[in-house]
Amino acid sequence: MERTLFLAQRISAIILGPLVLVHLGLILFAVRNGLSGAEILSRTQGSISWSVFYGLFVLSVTVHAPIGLRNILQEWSRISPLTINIVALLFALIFLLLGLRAVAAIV
Amino acid sequence: MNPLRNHKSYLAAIGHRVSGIALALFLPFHFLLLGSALDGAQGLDRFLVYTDLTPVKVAEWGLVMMLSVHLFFGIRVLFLEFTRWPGHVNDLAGWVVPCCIAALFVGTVFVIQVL
Amino acid sequence: MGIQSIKIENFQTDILILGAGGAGLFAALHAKQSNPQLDITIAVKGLLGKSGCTRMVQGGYNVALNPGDSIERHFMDTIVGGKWLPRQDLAWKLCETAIERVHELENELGCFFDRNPDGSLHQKAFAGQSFDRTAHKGDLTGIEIINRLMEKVWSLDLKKLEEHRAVELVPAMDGSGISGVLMIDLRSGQYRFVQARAVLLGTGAGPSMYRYHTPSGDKTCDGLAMALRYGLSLRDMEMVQFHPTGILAGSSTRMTGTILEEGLRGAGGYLLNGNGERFMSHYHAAAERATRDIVSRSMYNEIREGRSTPQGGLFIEMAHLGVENVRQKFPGMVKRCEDCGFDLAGGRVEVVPTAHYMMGGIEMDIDCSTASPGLYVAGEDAGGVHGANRLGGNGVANSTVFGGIAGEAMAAAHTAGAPMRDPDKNVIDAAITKTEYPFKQPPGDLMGLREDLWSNMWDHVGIVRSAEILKTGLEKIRQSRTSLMKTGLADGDRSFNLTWNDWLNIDNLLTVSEVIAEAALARTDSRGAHYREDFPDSGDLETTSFTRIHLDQDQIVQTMTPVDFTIVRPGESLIEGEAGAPPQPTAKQKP
Amino acid sequence: MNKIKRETQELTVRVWRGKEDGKLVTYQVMSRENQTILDIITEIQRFQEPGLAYRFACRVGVCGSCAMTVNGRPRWTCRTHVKKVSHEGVLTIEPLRNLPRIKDLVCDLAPFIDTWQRAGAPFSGTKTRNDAPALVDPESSTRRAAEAGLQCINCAVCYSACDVVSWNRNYIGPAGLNRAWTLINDIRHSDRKQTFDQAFGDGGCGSCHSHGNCTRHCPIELNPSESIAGLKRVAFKGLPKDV
Ligand SMILES: Cc1cc2nc3c(=O)[nH]c(=O)nc-3n(C[C@H](O)[C@H](O)[C@H](O)COP(=O)(O)OP(=O)(O)OC[C@H]3O[C@@H](n4cnc5c(N)ncnc54)[C@H](O)[C@@H]3O)c2cc1C
Ligand code: HEM
Ligand code: SF4
Ligand code: F3S
Ligand code: FES
Repeated sequence: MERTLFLAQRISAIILGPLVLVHLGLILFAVRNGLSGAEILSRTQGSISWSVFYGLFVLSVTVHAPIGLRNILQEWSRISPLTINIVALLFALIFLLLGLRAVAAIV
Repeated sequence: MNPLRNHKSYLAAIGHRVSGIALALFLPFHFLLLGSALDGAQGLDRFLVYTDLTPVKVAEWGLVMMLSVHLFFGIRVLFLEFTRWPGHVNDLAGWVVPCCIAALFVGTVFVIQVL
Repeated sequence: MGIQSIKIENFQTDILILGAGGAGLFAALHAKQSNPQLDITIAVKGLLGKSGCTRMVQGGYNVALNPGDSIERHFMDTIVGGKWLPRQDLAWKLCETAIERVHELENELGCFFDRNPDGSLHQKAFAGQSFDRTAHKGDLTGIEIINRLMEKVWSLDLKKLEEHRAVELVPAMDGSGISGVLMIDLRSGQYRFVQARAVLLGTGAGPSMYRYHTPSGDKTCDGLAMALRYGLSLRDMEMVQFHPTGILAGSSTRMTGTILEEGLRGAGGYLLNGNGERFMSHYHAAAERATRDIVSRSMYNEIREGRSTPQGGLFIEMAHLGVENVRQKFPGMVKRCEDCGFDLAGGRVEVVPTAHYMMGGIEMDIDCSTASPGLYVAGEDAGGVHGANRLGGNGVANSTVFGGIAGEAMAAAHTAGAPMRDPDKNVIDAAITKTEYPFKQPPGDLMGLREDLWSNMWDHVGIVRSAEILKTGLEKIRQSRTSLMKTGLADGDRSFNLTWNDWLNIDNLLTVSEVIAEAALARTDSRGAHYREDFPDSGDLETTSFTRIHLDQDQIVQTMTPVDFTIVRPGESLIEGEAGAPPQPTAKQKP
Repeated sequence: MNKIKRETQELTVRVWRGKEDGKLVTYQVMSRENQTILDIITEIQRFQEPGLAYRFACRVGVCGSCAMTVNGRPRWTCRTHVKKVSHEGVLTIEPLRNLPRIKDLVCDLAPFIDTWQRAGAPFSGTKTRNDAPALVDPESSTRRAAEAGLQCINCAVCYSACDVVSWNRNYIGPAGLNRAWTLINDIRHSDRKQTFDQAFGDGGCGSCHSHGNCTRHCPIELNPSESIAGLKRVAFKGLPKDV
């Protein structure tokens, strides 16, 4: 179990690496003239590549971040292991649902 | 400062962790905001107007910094764990400052772009 | 506190093992392997596996593994090195079982001994041996052996009494054997009596009564002193081995006395006197590479004749071998010296001979049993294996070989119905009265007392002896005893009370010091580690006798007992064509 | 000038006295040539505080009994020269972190020694005492990897230095995991898979965040941090092969 979680977190990190790099580049490029909804949407709407891109991002974060939070809670809080697992799962759910909703919204 | 904590590898781990927490807490809101585009660009713009406010700009900058810090430190961790060359642990302690510089660079570009 | 009001916790166990060095841990392991149902308790003054000297072993483990070597050869080296004093069946058992034990360490416990390029065990040369037979792990072999042993023993289901000091062996009420051991739980100060069907003494002796000594701080001859009080006899007690190169870093540091490895001299290091001159060649053709006893004696003489450093030692110098080379070849030793302010690679380090090992000890039989039913002994506590000299590499072999044998013997005794004996309560009461005694005396400087003993033993019962100085030594030991009886402790918190522990240490050290001096007085010849200026010859080998000492009504009784040459007689050898042995040294050992 | 004089003549030593709820007590100690921290403690016990509890055995850095916290860092005190650590003649000496305290400077090391078992020790071989030892190429990659992690003196310095140990009482910690790494590289060990599963189980190597304090403080210069990274690589690549 621990080993699976570890691997899942590292593999998702490896996937997130390039995604975040591109995303950062995009941010730096996009903020040049201030952000506008139209501009963002014009880029993403209808684009399969961007939907795959952000879809993958959401899925990876769903795996990656809750495992990390679980570690942190185990080390930095006195919450019981069971509660920690529930909290982590809740986070995963939030990332997944809100994330997929966001992807759906912008493509 | 506690001598056990006053060195690069340790500070990098803490930096990586704090940025990770910040990102994880911010991301749901980010997704919420983007989700508002379900009603089209106007939905998004309702929120995006705030990005002109200076405090919001500073916060945005903070997030970009967090993201790049976490990214670069994360890459370092992956190298630390999954690669190997003679003396690599020492070398990777040497990466900490370059990682910070890279993150600062991203932050600076962001500032320049926004201004 | 009256002794009536002192609470003792009692408990029972099948097998009680005292000490957790090579002997104690192997005994526990083998007893458990012989019979997993056994209830085994291991009680140790320090921490399990972290106390004692087995962990400190540097050079390695003698074992005849090479096809060119043989048990006979190892045996002959042991007998000749021991100047015909060893009990031959024990020495044979040592050489024979060492092979099985090293295989066990490698194959079953997972020790990593160094390898040759072809994958077989690397064996190095050690002084006084006719073959390169010392298996090792770098120059800190003991750490590897003990780490693997302790991790194995830790995984077994047995009771561990760490930081429990055995204070007295308690005989059965009816005198039929041993009933158990009284101890102090050092962490709480609580007395504990552990009743057992079989007890092993594996407390590792340790000549820590000399000003300069190598053994770990927890070793203070407790086992030997307890055995004496219990009525057993000790043999060969005059045989105290000195290692030539102990670090001399002043009296204010515990690092003083700890050793710099033999390999430094082997590699060509120079010993210099206080005037900076080499001197070993005046004493022996092999100069610095002569055996431990010869080098120690020569160094002692140099010091005695006033050619010492201001601190009273000599120098070792390595720089002529190349500073970088030395750094590379002896990194551990360079660092060790650096930690006490010396530059080994480029400068000079002050050294002095240091008391290292006690060849003598409790008389045992080939299955480690003693004269008292139920009581066993193994390791440095036991006597008879090494005679007048212990070969480097035979010490850890001795403790691991006989520890294992003792474990098996105790398990077998249990199977054969060894009884749980009722303790002699008087002995327990007397022991408690004695351990309580210091609390009733005014506090004083115990460490000062210990330092007096150190100096006395070094000056009078040390490397070079004579009837006259031995008598002075004995006199002073008795004076120290009188002073000890007037020196007490403040009765405060008994938990982890090191000062109390030390009082008991000094008590035992005094007892055994007296025995060493008496034995040295009795041996009117010079052999191996024992050198009498007034009797410099080795005497007739055919009529070799060993010293045997026991207590009768608190009085030391000494007898000389002839050695029974059961396997080989002086002048003979088991190795064809090499009558008398030792066979020729191998090329590597020649200077 | 004045300061140097003070440094060579007298040290102010603050020592932890008591159990969990103790306090620092200050002693003035004459400073001498060639003194280690252990010698300072001995001096205090001898002349000022006969009841002071501390632990040592070998006094030369092989038994790992004498570790304490000195000016905030865990160290082997028998080999730590005073000059190396005293700042302006002041020393603060406390018991190790992350372990139950017994009295004054003494901790119970049992929970630490237990971590070896939790990390998948002891060794189990297929050969017995009746067989010749296995032929092992000293230059093979596995042998060298294992070799690099041996000779640990189980001093608990790394265990005490690691923040993750103090945050997560379940964490096996650097020394135990370092042992697991040597076992996994030991081709004679028949349970390599089992050892690995344990080393990667609950509180296993996945919990290490590469703080590196273990490696920075290990007195004999082992590199547990690197060993743990090795274990993590195994999670990806499988058990190391012999090359
Ligand atoms: C620095 C050094 C280097 C050495 N190098 C070598 C070498 O290279 N080769 C070699 O063959 N030999 C060497 N020796 C000798 C060898 O270490 C010993 O002969 C051997 O290890 C003794 O083993 P043991 O089990 O009898 O005792 P030890 O390993 O000394 O163990 C004694 C145990 O008894 C415990 N104990 C003591 N008193 C009591 C008590 N009252 N109650 C309960 N427990 C007690 C101690 O705490 C300890 O656990 C060396 C010795 C030293 C000091
Ligand atoms: C934006 C999305 C991301 C979020 C929300 C996120 C969040 C987190 C969190 C909360 C942790 C736990 C930190 C800790 O245990 O100290 C973590 C750990 C980690 N992250 Fe991220 N992360 C993201 C992106 C990335 C990226 C892009 C990488 C690298 C390429 C990365 C690499 C890592 C690694 C390697 C760890 C493990 C650290 C450790 O256990 O020492 N992460 N992440
Ligand atoms: S790895 Fe180093 S610091 Fe940790 S216990 Fe072993 S020797 Fe001590
Ligand atoms: S200090 Fe601790 S976090 Fe890992 S690298 Fe060492 S075990
Ligand atoms: S006393 Fe043994 S390591 Fe310090």
